[in-house]
Amino acid sequence: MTTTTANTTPLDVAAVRADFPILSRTVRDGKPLVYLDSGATSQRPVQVLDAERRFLETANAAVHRGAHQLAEEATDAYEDARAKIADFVGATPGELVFTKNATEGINLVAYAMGNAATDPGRAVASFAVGPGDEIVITEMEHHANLVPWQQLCQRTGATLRWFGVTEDGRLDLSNLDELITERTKVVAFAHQSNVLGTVNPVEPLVRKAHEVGALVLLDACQSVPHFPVDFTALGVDFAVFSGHKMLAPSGIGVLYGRRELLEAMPPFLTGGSMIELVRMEGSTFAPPPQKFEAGVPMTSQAVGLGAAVDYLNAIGMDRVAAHEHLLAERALTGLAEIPGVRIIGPPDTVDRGATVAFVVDGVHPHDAGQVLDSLGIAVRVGHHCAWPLHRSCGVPATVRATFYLYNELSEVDALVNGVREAQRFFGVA
Amino acid sequence: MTTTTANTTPLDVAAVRADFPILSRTVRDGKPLVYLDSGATSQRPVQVLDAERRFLETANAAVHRGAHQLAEEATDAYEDARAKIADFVGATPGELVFTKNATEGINLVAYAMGNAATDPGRAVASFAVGPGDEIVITEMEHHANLVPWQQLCQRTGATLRWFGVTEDGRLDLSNLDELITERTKVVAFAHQSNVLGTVNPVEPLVRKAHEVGALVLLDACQSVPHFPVDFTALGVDFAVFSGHKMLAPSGIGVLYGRRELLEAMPPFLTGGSMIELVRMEGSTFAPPPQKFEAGVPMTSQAVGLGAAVDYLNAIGMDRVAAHEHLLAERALTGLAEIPGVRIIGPPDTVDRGATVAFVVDGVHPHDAGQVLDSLGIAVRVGHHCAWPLHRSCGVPATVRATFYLYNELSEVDALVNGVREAQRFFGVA
Amino acid sequence: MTVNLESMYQEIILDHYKNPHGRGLRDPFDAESFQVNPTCGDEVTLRVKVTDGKVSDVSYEGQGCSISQASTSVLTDLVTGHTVDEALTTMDAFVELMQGRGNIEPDEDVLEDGVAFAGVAKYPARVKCALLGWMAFKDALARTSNEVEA
Amino acid sequence: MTVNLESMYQEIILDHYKNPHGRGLRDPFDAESFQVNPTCGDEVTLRVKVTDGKVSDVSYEGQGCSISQASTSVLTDLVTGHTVDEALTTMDAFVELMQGRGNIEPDEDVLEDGVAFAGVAKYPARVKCALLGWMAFKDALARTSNEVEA
Ligand SMILES: Cc1ncc(COP(=O)(O)O)c(C=O)c1O
Ligand SMILES: Cc1ncc(COP(=O)(O)O)c(C=O)c1O
Repeated sequence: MTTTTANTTPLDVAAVRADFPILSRTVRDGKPLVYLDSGATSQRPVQVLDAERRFLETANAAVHRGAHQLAEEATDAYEDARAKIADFVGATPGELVFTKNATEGINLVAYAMGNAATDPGRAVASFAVGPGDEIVITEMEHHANLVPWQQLCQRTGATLRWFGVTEDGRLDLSNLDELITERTKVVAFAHQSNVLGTVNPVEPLVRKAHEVGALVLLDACQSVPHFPVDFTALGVDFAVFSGHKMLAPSGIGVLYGRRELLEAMPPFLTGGSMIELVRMEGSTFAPPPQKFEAGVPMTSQAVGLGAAVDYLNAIGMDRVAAHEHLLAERALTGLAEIPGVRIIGPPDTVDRGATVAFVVDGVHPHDAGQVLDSLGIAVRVGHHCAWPLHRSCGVPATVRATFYLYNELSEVDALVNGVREAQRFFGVA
Repeated sequence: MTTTTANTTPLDVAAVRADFPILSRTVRDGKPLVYLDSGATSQRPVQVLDAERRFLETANAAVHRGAHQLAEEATDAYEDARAKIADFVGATPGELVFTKNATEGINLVAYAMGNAATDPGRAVASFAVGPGDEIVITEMEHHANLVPWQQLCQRTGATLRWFGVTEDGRLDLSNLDELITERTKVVAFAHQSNVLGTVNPVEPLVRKAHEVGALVLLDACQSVPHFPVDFTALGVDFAVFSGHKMLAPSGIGVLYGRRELLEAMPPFLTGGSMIELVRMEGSTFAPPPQKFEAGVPMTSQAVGLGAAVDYLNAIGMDRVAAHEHLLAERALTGLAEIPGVRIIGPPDTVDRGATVAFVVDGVHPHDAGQVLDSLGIAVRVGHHCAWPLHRSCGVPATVRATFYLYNELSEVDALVNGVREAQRFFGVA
Repeated sequence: MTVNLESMYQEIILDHYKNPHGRGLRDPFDAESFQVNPTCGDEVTLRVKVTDGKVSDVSYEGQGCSISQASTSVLTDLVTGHTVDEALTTMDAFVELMQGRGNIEPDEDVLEDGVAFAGVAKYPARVKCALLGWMAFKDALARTSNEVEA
Repeated sequence: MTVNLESMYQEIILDHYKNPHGRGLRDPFDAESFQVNPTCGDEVTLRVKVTDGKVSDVSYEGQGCSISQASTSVLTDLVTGHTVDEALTTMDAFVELMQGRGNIEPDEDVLEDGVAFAGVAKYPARVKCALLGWMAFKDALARTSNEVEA
């Protein structure tokens, strides 16, 4: 994401910050909050909070189940949100399934593929997974895009394979033709790493996967919130992202699937609202997306995610990306100047987001994080649900700062100063 | 639920109603809203809306993942809510898993049992399901407690069996010893039917199931919101309910499981926060409840559910039940007086909640519902996700009115008058 | 009784509901379709007979609300005796009307009694009722032509 | 530097972190335990030798933050040379302190250098760090007695 600010007016960060009530609170004995953990979860603007509350105070009802006026209004609000969100990622509403988070979306695909083996319906052959079949992921995946595939392999006898990571934190595609073969059923990978910040090249992976008839699942958790993404243009088969990382409520995520795949894929969670006909002896199912939305859904949360999309659209995703680019640049430069600090991930801003992980010689990440916390700076420490990646980078844990549209350049400086403070406190500088 | 008002002061309905902003809105050209669809989803008091908003404006962060102050506060709020909710249903916090709704909870158990067959861990024999094994449900189940078991049987080769329903809307337990046998792995049934209102006898089913070594899953969606329920005292192995039916946000449900069962049961959804150790080659998992909560959870929604429990506790579940008893009595009496109206379910209030389904001779439920809607009365029409039950009752659909603590006796009268109006409109009275 | 109730339940609809046209399943037929509304359980079984490119008979049986029953009755009037192309054009016009949320002005020349359903289009939950018979007709017609082609 | 930082990182803790006591895995031993903190990946391998009902040696190896390393160092001081029962009593006191959210007054006679961790108890996310070595000790000790019993 090498978007430049050349042809857009820069983001008015002060105006943005005023929309986020939590950013004006203090922590640890009166320190202003410096929130650099949006990669874990973002904060919510009043526009999103108000949209959800307005819905709950005026139109709340069970959607797709009632015929009274509230039920109509609730259903409209829910489906309008779906249409808006679909548009945001270059998809049509029928290609968007609401899940509780991205993790459920990936599990949905993995389980549905496992279910294809016993499905009496018209499951397409490409779904059924068994011994001899292979699932290909990468070593930089979040556990959410790793463990479900391990489990699918365990249940079905398929084999898990993976791309490695280069020294400078890029995907090592040198063995592309060895890894993606006629045996490959799915290629699943992160659009942007939640640790390295690396933005992975989608095109060569999609091309190769489709060449051998494999499906591609894109983990877009760290891309959709941060730069313009169009799933149709990218040509992926499935994609997932979470609302809570893009200013929206927790408890809602999205699975995108190409329409014909969602049509053919067997269901995952079953129950109310996803059926066509139910008899004690057996049931048939509704068309997608309903087929994959069992039970009373996350109604107000969908409305909130719709409002978050409105908010981001009003600012413009190009502008968000450009602002984050500046923040990443400042952080990479500032941290690189500190002796004993090592960036885990690409050192420059080429194809890279504003996620900056690092280690400090002689100061354990937990301890560095504690010093930063005492200064009011919220970062995340640990393996960030990417344990194998940390092992491959030769570190048990890292400190990770993640930036979003509401972060200021001065907050980057606070981080850099805080790291120096941690070195002083632990006597390594 | 034959609680009487003898030793409790009656509910102050007017005071309760003042807490629910949506109840003061009007529908269909200025008619006051008469909301009789709480069985589908309930409305939310300001106390719940405010608790969620307060959390989001002050303490929002990813729980169980961060070490900074916000993460601490968010984790505390999330776990305090779990403890409060556990207490509300006679359980300990470690026995409570947060899901997105009750439907996910039932699917979780059904899938985990299916997974037990290939789990390399210490899955207890009672979980693994295969050919020759039987799952026993009832004909009055909501699709959520029916389709997941059909699907489990389809995946594993097990057989689904079910209890029938008597003419007066009770569970027909006459063939208890034939249905629950040494082959039975699970007995799953609704505590209170979402159509008939019948409260089913838990004790004989638990006793018989445990005699043969089967597990019991209680669908408590329509009981926990309406009367005091203690899962430990009931002796069930698993139970589920949904937040949105008990004044809490949508997007959150609860699975209760006896501690040793949750310990032994293989995971379902996998990903971040539910792991112990992750390597590319394989993973191990955290103890329950974390083992079953993959990904960033429904944090603010859990806080909202905790606030809903506070709200219900402050009023007292005995009082809620007593109030609903009065409403049910008035509705059953009022409707029984109308010629051509037939109650589907027990005609009296013995072991019966305030869920009243009925048909009107000569007026299709959809049309009756439309007339009621035009009068501002929101009821549900259709099969209410219990299609087999409707078939067994010989009706394609019913009109269903469901009452909650915020409903007034005058609203019951409005319903009764509305039904007469529908008869007039369609020329059958 | 309220204004909006009358806007939905036009006299024409109630008439068709009470005295449905062409009801009952008849032989001969070229194709049959069974459709169900999963939210309420309403169902219809509908048969189509095509002779020389014309819809020569539509017969049906089913259970459902006034809207679904009346709209199927209107359907038989609108398509019987017309060419398959004309019937499809009428169907498109009816579907468009129903999905128009009450913002579409129906053409009485094309839809005849069908214009009475304009008020139903304002009630999204009832649109499926009004379309149930039409979906069965569409499906049955598709099966006819499949058989012709085969 | 801030007040609350000093309340967590007492001098005693930093001393143990920089100069850990009893570090390194030694033979002979009766049981070994490997423990990991799943949120940060910190790990410890700890061995226990019991002789005549007394904890005669505790040796360990691991990687982790100052809190986890220092508390394991303090552990070896507190339990080595004591009877198994005394060691378990000390462990219980330490665990209680750590889970007390900063509301428990530690008994210096029992916990000695361990009282320095009172400040850590106010940081729930760090409590697991402070308990990592102790969980390994508890687990190893349980394995010892299993072996004795077996
Ligand atoms: C008895 C019963 N079981 C299960 C459910 C499913 O609940 P949810 O849709 O919240 O998962 C419901 C409500 O819809 C219900 O009434
Ligand atoms: C790259 C990536 N994938 C998947 C996830 C999982 O998202 P969630 O926990 O919302 O399901 C995350 C965030 O935690 C992530 O950063």
